Amino acid sequence: MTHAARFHGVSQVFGDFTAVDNIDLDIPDGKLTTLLGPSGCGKTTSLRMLAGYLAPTRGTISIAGVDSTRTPPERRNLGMVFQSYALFPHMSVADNVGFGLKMRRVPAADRARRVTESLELVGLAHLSASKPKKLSGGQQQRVALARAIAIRPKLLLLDEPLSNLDARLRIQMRAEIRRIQAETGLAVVLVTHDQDEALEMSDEMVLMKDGRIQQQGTPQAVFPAPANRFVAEFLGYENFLTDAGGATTTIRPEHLALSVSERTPAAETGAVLPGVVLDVAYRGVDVLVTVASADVSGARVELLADLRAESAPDLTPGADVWVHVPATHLVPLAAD
Amino acid sequence: MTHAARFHGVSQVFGDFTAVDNIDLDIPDGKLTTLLGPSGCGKTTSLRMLAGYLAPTRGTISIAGVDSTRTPPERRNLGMVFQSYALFPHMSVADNVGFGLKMRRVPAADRARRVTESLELVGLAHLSASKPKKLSGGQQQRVALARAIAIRPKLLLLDEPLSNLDARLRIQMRAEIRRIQAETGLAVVLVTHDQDEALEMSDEMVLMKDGRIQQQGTPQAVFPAPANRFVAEFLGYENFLTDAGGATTTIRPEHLALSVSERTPAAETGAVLPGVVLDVAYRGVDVLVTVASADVSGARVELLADLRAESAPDLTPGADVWVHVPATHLVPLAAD
Amino acid sequence: MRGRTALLVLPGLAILLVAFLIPSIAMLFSPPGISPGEVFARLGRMLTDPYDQAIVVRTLGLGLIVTVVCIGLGYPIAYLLSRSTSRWAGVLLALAIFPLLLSSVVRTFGWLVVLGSQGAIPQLLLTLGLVDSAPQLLYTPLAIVLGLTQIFLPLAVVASYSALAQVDAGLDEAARGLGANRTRTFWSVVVPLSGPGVVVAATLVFAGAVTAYTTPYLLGGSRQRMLSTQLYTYSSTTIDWAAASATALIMTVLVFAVSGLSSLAARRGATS
Amino acid sequence: MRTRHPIAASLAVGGYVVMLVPILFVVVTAFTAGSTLRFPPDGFSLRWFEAALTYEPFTSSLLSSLMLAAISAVLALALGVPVALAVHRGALPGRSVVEGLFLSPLIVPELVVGLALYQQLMVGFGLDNFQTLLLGHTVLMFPYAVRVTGASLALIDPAVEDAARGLGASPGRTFLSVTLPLLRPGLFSAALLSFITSFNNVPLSLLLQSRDFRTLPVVMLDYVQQNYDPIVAAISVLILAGTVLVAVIAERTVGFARVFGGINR
Amino acid sequence: GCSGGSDDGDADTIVVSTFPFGVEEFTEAVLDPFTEATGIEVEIDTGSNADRLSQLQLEQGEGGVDVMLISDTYAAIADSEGLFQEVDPGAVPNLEAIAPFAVEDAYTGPAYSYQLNGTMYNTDELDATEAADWELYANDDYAGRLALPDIAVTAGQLTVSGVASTYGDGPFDVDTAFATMAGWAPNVLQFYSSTTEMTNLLTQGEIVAGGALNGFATDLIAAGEPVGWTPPAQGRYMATNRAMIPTGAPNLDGAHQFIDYLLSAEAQAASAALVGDLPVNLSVEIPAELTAVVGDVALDPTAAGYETLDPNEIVPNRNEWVERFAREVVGG
Ligand SMILES: Nc1ncnc2c1ncn2[C@@H]1O[C@H](COP(=O)(O)OP(=O)(O)OP(=O)(O)O)[C@@H](O)[C@H]1O
Ligand SMILES: Nc1ncnc2c1ncn2[C@@H]1O[C@H](COP(=O)(O)OP(=O)(O)OP(=O)(O)O)[C@@H](O)[C@H]1O
Ligand SMILES: [Mg+2]
Ligand SMILES: [Mg+2]
Repeated sequence: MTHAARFHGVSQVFGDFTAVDNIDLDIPDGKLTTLLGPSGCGKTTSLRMLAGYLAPTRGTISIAGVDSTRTPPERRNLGMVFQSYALFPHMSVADNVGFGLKMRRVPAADRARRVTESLELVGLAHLSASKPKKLSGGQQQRVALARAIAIRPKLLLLDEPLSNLDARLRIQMRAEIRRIQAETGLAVVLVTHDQDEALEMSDEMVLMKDGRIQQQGTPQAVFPAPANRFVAEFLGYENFLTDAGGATTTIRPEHLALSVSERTPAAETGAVLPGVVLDVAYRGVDVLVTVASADVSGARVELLADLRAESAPDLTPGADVWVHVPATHLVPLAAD
Repeated sequence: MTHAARFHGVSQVFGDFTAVDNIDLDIPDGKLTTLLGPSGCGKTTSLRMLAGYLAPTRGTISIAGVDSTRTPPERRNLGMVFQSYALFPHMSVADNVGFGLKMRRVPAADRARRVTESLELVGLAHLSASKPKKLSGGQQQRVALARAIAIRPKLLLLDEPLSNLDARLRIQMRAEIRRIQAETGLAVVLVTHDQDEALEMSDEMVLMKDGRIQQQGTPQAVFPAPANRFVAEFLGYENFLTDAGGATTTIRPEHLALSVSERTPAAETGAVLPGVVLDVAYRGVDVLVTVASADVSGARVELLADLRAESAPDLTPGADVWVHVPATHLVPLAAD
Repeated sequence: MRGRTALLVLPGLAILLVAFLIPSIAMLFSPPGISPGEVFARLGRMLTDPYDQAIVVRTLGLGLIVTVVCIGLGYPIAYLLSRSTSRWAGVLLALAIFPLLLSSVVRTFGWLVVLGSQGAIPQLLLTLGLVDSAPQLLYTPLAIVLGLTQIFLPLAVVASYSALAQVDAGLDEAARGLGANRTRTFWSVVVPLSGPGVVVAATLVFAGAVTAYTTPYLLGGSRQRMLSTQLYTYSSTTIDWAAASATALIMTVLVFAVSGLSSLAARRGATS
Repeated sequence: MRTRHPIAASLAVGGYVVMLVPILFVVVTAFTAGSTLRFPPDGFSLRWFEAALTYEPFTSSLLSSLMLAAISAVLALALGVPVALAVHRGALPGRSVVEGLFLSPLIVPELVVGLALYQQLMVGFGLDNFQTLLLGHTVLMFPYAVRVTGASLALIDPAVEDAARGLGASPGRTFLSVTLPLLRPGLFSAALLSFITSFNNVPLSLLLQSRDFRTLPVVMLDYVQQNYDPIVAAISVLILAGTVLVAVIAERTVGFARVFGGINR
Repeated sequence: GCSGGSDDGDADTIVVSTFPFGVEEFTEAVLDPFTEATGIEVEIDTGSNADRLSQLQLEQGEGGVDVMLISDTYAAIADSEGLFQEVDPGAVPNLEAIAPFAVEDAYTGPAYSYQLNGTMYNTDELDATEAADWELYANDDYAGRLALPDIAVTAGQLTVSGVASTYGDGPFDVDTAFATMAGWAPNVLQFYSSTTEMTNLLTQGEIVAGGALNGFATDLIAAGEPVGWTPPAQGRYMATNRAMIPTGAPNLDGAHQFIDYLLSAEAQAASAALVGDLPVNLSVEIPAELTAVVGDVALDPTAAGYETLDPNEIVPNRNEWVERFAREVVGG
């Protein structure tokens, strides 16, 4: 596997605070890698080092196999969408998008065509003459995306590029990013806080916490098998149970089933735990039910079940229920 | 029902562009109202008029029953989280959060306590001495939230306040906002692009498009009965079918079922349409299947089914399937 | 990259050294035919002479007053202009710049017509019955303050404006939304953010006011001596280079001290 | 202009009164038919304007002054803005010392500087008057070029510069295409202040005149030493009128406030 | 004092350094006819007395100037520093033709013109007799409506000496002069250091009278302003403008030729007519515009009681007197 970029033992220390702590990270070529992690875990800092805005305190970064730790940003041929957009306030939308092309001395006619293309892609061709100040938040974000995409970089760094877009537009933009990536074979690093986005788009996921990498792999590998409790929690595993051997296992809310009698639905291999309903939250097509229960070790646990609305039993807080925990979906966890 | 705020025939025209077009809107007191709509539909503009930053081109805005169209922002006692945060770069995080309290002449000791409380609420008490420039995107957003909450306003305006937070933190913050609201009985207007957020948090939802209100009501009322195709699409109704009478109906992807033979699963009242699988997308616990089919009027349609991964039939693109469309979940739509 | 940014200073620094610093320092400490010792001896005498001390105090006092007045009037002008969306803003800005173009000698005549005992203000006061006889305004400290204000106010406006224009109006809004009225927003957000620009403006005005010669002389008259008028006497009348250098040294130290203190205060204010 | 800042507005009005009222009197006196500068003027005539325009020392020195001011303003900015950049963007050691040094031309009395430059550059290095004047004026403008632009630069979000670099712009291109346009208010102010400082300068220029190259303010000063007649008011009014004309053209073509305006416009 | 472009040592060119005003008239009256008469081109260099003296000091008498026309005080200061050379009487025959006061030994170069100290006054408010009396300045009726020259300007020293000789023992009894003038100071609106400032105060009606040299009254009186000029009743002193040759003058011969021409009846008459300079060549006819101001005095100023001041008394004491004047007369 070739690598679009590689971090070797990279750290970033601000004063006495270590924002990125000795990470080794491979960004595969021609793939989309997502960087996930809680707020402040060092995602943006990592991207900024990769883009060359921040020199690593320690370690080296190579791009396309060449040590680029000291290469200035403009010679890295990267596209970047900043979390804060960083649009040029004095230029029109079109000029913002065309800027990178101009720097690459793309002839004016070509440039105009590619600017229009990029703006059409984000649905903003009609605003090409506006100044960024006059755009809505989501429009600005899309201009930032168009600007990064327009230059067709070898490596595209996207720092929460869709956070201010509504669901439909997000889905559309994701598809566009995927399409561009597939067509041009570039590598993309995407920072997102949206699991769905990560699962749907990633070829590779990287989970970070406190400046360290917790787990890396394909969504298909990571999602069903979180490496530790942090990753599990982050990916939406809400339920943590101690098994008979004292090890922690986890299970997603969607995989719990509830029944008012122990028998129904047909018991699968696994535990059936008695509990009391604490809360029922309506969420459109599904229902979230919080149940107070005790796991096989006898410890009190709060379990969250996510049920399809139409098949959920009619529950109210205080009702007694049985929680079905299918063994097939139970994931054993390593200690944190 | 008392109203925290009311728009009467309000428009906002920028040059020759009408960003908000003659809206009448009631913000109920003590409730959480969400404003939803595509990027650029006028959500931020509406909030800015409500907060007093922008005088309506036409119409009046009353707050707590008093015409406040000309009241300056500082006399409206509103808290606002700006989409761009607008943190004061020259003040520490604590001073940012304490600013509104200082303006209200809250004594220093009280102020310090409330600042700490608000920062703890957003999980940033440890950064109280930092300057905003040094914070990550999500941290900045949380400071903006803490700053708006700290003043305990009568009306809290939140413009995408959680867009840069990861799922866990978002859930936590939503709960906090709900808790504060319940405790203090304030009214909240929340702009969000996240349907889950809207459904889970809203007492009242307002859907906007092109500066006009499309539908307003409780999530329980709006979600199952979108008023028109725009609302339906926006709420994730992906499938639109023309019924025998020529009217358009819609159904959510979660409500479609697929089977390889027409019989299974047990046919409900409703249509069963033959189709060909176009795409299968893995999404963790569920699977999205796109099917090319034809509705009862004979028109070609693309249908999207969202199936629980464990109960989904094993499908590959090109396979023939039957799409089950349960009549109970079919929603008739008014013309746009 | 660090090394390279430092290189940017070099061309400017070279010119500064050759065409200003070295010649000026040489001239200050050892003017033609005079040894540094004589300059310092003269400096010592000046600093201990009550007459000269009074001149230093007057210069410092008037300089500070003019600075406060110029910033006090100029900053609001710059603020209003930077926040205005009116088409008139451009015109008003231009109007604030014109006065800079008028030779100070000619301006002084304008003040003579305004402040002289036959002039507009005293006659207006007489007509209104507010005074019994025309008050003496010309050749007073007030005249110097007015004259210097007129000269340096445009500078204060222009220098403040350039900083204010860069302060994001969105932050004003945020402050208003948090309950700060316009005044408090101004003081707690606009002023601190444009602070460095204001310090620059104040420094420029103070330095200008302390070193200005024509206006204090023509409006202040022979009785309101300032360091600059003394310097002029020494360099153009008595050709007394030791005294001229000593006076110039005092002026230089005064301005450096005040500007240094103000930027220190501003930095302290910004970081607290 | 409607305003909601009554205090600021009153102060501003006061400021404009102080700036403009004395000038109005001067302007009026320039139209006198009499032969002394007096208010109220003795009758109305344009004779002093004619006299000003035909008095050769004024016209030739006006051109000299304009040229000197323009060239030295450009030089000062060309040399000073990089310094501001290094001070605010680079990791310059001794930052405040450098800032102080570049402020000093404003602080050392110009009479002394003029004499020093005469001694060192003209007598010492044998430069001619124009070269010495040019260097002297350039140095005199450094405080504006460095400090005024610096105060503006400090408020520009460095993220947009990062963005430009990321899009392939070298530091130089970034500066030209992003920083410089955003710096416009500061540059414009600095250029204006520089130009005017040079254009009005007397003390520094006094000793550096030559028979071939004289600046207008010095010529005017020489003139009024002998003869304080309305001709000096007339030439002042002409200069003002010229400025108004330039301002109107700027307003009509690009918009004065736009050229000068910052991020909020 | 500019060396750039001047053709040092060229026998057909001289550099004349002169006052910055009235240059056109001076060129027409003296320079052009001189060139015509001798074939020597004249380049001129202008500046105030002090500026040109400073330049001369910095250049140590070099700098390419052949003839410097400068006021007597500054000429004397430069003389005291040896920056001028003795004008050769053999090369300037016209020295014989000029008034004795113009060729005093105290200077290395001759006077070519002179200025009379007196009082300029508003003829609507005062008559000549009142204006000529030093007691005018002690008259409280005119409190705040009088001006006197600062000792820094030419008229200032002449006034101090006039007061000194009137109230004390001779022109250099500055103690008496300063004490007397300090008594007048409350009535004095301004001790001016630019005569046009004083004339402005006068025409604007701010003052009724002020001490001034005759030259500044000429244009005002010619223009019909209600302004007069009168010599003081007592203590009449005059200042001279002198033609000096710097030690480093490149074209000594040309310099002498120029000075000789400057003192000729022809040049003296032309500069009286065109520039308004009072001629030291007393045979020259005085134009009406000048006699309108100074009357008969210009026919023979010495006879009218005008004296020059001895530079050897002034130069060593000047700095001290200037300081004392500021402190004792003007006040702080
Ligand atoms: N000052 C302005 N001048 C001109 N047009 C403007 C201005 N401000 C906003 N608009 C336009 O008005 C429309 C509504 O903007 P608004 O910011 O209200 O959108 P929004 O609903 O908040 O969108 P988003 O979800 O992207 O933030 C947009 O099309 C925007 O381009
Ligand atoms: N210039 C700086 N000085 C000091 N600390 C900094 C600086 N920049 C970032 N940090 C800190 O480093 C940590 C990592 O920041 P970073 O911006 O990389 O977070 P992030 O993962 O992008 O978070 P988010 O999802 O909230 O944007 C944060 O705790 C932040 O406060
Ligand atoms: Mg980030
Ligand atoms: Mg918005």
